[in-house]
Amino acid sequence: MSDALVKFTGVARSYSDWPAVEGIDFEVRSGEFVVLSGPSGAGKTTILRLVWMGDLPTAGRVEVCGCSSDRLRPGDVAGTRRRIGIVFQDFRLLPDRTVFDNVALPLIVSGSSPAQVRKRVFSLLAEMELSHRRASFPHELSGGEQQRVAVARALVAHPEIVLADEPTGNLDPESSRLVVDLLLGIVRGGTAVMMATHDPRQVPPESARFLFLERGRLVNPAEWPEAR
Amino acid sequence: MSDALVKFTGVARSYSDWPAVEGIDFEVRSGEFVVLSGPSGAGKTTILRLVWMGDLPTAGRVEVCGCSSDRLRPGDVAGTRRRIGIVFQDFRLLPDRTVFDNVALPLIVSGSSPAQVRKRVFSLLAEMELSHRRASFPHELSGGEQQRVAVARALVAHPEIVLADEPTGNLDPESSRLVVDLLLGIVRGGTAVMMATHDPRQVPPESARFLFLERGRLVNPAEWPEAR
Amino acid sequence: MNELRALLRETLLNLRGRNSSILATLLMVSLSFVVFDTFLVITWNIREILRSEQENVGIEMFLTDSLDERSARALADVVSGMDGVRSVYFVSSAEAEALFRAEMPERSDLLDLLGDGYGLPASLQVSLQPGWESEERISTLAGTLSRLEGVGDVVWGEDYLPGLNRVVGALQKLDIFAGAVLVLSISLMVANTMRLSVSRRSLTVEILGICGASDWFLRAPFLLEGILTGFTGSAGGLLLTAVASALMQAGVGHDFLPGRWVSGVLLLGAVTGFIGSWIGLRSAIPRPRRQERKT
Amino acid sequence: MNELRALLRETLLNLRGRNSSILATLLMVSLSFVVFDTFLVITWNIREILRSEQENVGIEMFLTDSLDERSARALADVVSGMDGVRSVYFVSSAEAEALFRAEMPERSDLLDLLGDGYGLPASLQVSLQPGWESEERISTLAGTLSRLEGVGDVVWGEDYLPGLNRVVGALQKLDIFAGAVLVLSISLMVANTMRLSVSRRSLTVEILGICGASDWFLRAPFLLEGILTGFTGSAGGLLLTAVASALMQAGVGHDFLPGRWVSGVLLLGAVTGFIGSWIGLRSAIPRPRRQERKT
Ligand SMILES: Nc1ncnc2c1ncn2[C@@H]1O[C@H](COP(=O)(O)OP(=O)(O)OP(=O)(O)O)[C@@H](O)[C@H]1O
Ligand SMILES: Nc1ncnc2c1ncn2[C@@H]1O[C@H](COP(=O)(O)OP(=O)(O)OP(=O)(O)O)[C@@H](O)[C@H]1O
Ligand SMILES: [Mg+2]
Ligand SMILES: [Mg+2]
Repeated sequence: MSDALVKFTGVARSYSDWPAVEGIDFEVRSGEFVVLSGPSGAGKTTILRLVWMGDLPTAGRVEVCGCSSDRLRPGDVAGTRRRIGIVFQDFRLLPDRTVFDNVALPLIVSGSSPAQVRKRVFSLLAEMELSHRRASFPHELSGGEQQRVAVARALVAHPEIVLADEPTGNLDPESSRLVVDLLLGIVRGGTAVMMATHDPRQVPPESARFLFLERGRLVNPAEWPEAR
Repeated sequence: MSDALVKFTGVARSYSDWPAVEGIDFEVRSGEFVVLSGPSGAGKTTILRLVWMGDLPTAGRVEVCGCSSDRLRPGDVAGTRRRIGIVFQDFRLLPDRTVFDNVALPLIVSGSSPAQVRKRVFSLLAEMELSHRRASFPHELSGGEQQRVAVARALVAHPEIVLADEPTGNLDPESSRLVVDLLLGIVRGGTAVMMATHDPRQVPPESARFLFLERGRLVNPAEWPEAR
Repeated sequence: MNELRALLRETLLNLRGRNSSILATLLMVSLSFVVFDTFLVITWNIREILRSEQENVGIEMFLTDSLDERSARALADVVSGMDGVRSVYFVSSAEAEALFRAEMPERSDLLDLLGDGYGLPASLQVSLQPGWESEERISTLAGTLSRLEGVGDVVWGEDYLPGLNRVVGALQKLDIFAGAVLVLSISLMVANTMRLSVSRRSLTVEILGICGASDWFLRAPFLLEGILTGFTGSAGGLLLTAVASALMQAGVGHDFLPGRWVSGVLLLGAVTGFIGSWIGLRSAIPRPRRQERKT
Repeated sequence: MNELRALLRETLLNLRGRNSSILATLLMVSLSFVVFDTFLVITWNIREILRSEQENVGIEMFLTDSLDERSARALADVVSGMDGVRSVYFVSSAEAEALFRAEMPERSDLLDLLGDGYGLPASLQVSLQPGWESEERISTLAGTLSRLEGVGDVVWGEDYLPGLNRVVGALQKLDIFAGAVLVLSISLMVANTMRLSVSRRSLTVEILGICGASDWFLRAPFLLEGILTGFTGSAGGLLLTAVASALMQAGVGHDFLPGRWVSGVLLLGAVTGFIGSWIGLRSAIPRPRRQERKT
């Protein structure tokens, strides 16, 4: 097995015989910032879902943190997800828990002590400029605030890989920069980041590797009409 | 009563004594394109929610289509909403209905015949490039496809006002242009549009009126740092 | 017209794809009603038994030997004209002996010991009009009868009637109490089942409201579903109970419920279903408020 | 340690803010159990009555006048040594007369007519060992007894015992049937109530899974809640039934359930709650699949 954190080998995922993605091969290593870009419906979310094992490939093999989609044992999925932080396009916050509790979920699930949880969550909320909202419920937040909570939840457990699906879709330019800077910071700390976005210009080209998707296939950046 | 479709007079909306918006005065007339802009948490969604009567002001008066927040009679809210089309930041599609059924909702609710419904929905889905997805369920769609379904649902019943909250937040630049062009088209047809966005550059400045929000107050565009 | 069709379509759409949860709800309601129906069947049969038991309550007037059959029959006519008396039946000495042998065969040697010379006394069997079973009224009547010419002992079950009346009274109280508990719990069960299944679909209600659906359009499909569920559930319960009742018939002879009661149970089903969805909708339909929402 | 604390916290968080729906669920489960418990109380009391009734089944051996008391008592000793005989009680002629007067006061004039010369026959009252109530065994025994020296008629309730046995058999069958129906419906009700309330929170399960919660962490809070709900509900039902039973006591004397049955009911509650949440979770816990999900 290679030392890649994520490795796709000839991966395809079809829905009712219609392939959402097809023939995907790539690797992600620690400390890499991979930007997945492409038009709406190209398959960005599908690829991220395959990484966090929300889905299994219909062909090929997905390996994540040493765990392969070919032979999953019970507990593998949960174990892998603890090493991944995920920001969803639709946030997926628990509507009946406060911001604090939502952000603390990954820590609680992996058995951290209450003191550890408090310390880590408070410092991260401060960093995300969400401290004053820590006792609010998701429906009391603006779209952008919800998105920042989702980002905080993804980062809280010091994951080895962070998956972010349009993490800036609901943010004004200033907040977007805040989130991208945060992701760049954790990449420098050795964490791998895969970010799906329809606007690759948000990420400085020198600090990331860009993958372009079109109709479920990876395309050469040169063929990508809007590529810089 | 003026001939404005929407009229805010000294409107404020507080949550636990903390004002989400305050001192809001503005009008929207038929055929106007109003762009609400401002940083995350500024109050854009709150203002739109006041327009569709998802909320009532804690001070001041909101008048929409001749119905005032001061004296609501039973049925007023439903009646007003039938004259409004809404795109939500989080889509709010019915998870257990197909794309076709979701788009048809406003027509069905107001008692259109099945033939009318079919004709209108098919033509709109074609326009939005969603025809091939009409039998899918929302969870089978990509984020951008869901957003386009939400836009189609807002437009289907020929509303007098369309409210759109970040209608391009999950779209690639090309699809975004498609949606904005669609909104511009219906504005030319005499419909009023209020669109909340953190990126006012998406709308050509000559075809819209811009309102800038900061911390719940309307500010002079000159004071708005990112204003063009 | 379009609205009505749309409403029916909504109702169907609400039901579609939830087969297992609809079946679960129906099963639940049906089983609740099986319990209720079983209770009704038992109540109905006990009532019938008690009614016939009370009809048997009567007074036995033993006649002295001095009275011949003719005067005995004349006396019967007098007694049958009295207040509270439904009918009077004359039992001659010979008939009394036959009856005794039939009723208590193991004691019939007693009569043999007596020999032919001694007969059992003749008697008048007095049955009473409904409502005259109370201890007080019977004992007054018995007193009057015992003072008549030619009448010996007057016996009226003073040793078992008070007990029977107490049992009947207690059973009636128990019945009313148990019935009330059951109606209440059935209603609550149906209501809660509907409430849970409405609240699962609060998103649908919210989104329809956003699309401009009137209050009526929001409520009707759920109320209709509630009524249908309650009605179908109670019908299912009746069916199950009827089958069980038929199977039991061989072991314990009994009657099934009369038609009027059956209709009542069906109505109860529909009404509790309606109430249940109404209560469920109360919490599911959002309204704009001036205060923030508590979730 | 942290995990356990986290689990308990999850369970509490699941319960928090849902007071009304928790109360509704508990009420539902309690009321289901009230019905079940009432059935058990009735069953228990009918059983007790039937048991004492069957214990009364016995054989009455009338003795001929030729047998004096001494030989009668010797005969009693012989009989009491026989298979299936529990005890033998000698009733002298005088005692028989006193018993007759006490049992049938309205017929006591018969004895007066007989005069002092004729006495009722003496008898041996034979009571049987448990299990000897069957018609076949009794009639065999009665035949043997009637062939003994100095024995006249042998009477063993041949006219009512078959009836009693048939009623006992039918009641037992009814009881088992009704009990099975009730256990089934209680289980289904509790299971469905839990299922509905788990499926309302499938979002929580999904999101916890995404955050890396183990299967065990996902299930445990719901299973714990199910067990607690079932247990509390059955305890509440027992309490309500006990109160109703105490109130009824004056009208219809009866016993409440014995301790063993009470523990059984509590266990049944916990088990059905557990099964219910288990079934509910089955549909609520998402797994990655190679085929698309059907919603
Ligand atoms: N469960 C599913 N069933 C059927 N089709 C699906 C399913 N999930 C995704 N698809 C289809 O696969 C394609 C890729 O979807 P995906 O969500 O990966 O796109 P995306 O690149 O994330 O787009 P966007 O930028 O709009 O979010 C889409 O056409 C979508 O409709
Ligand atoms: N129900 C509520 N309870 C408490 N606070 C609320 C509620 N709804 C909104 N707020 C607060 O009001 C402020 C304005 O929210 P709003 O959703 O209008 O912002 P927005 O301009 O739409 O931001 P975004 O671009 O991030 O969507 C936010 O700080 C938000 O937290
Ligand atoms: Mg996507
Ligand atoms: Mg907003």
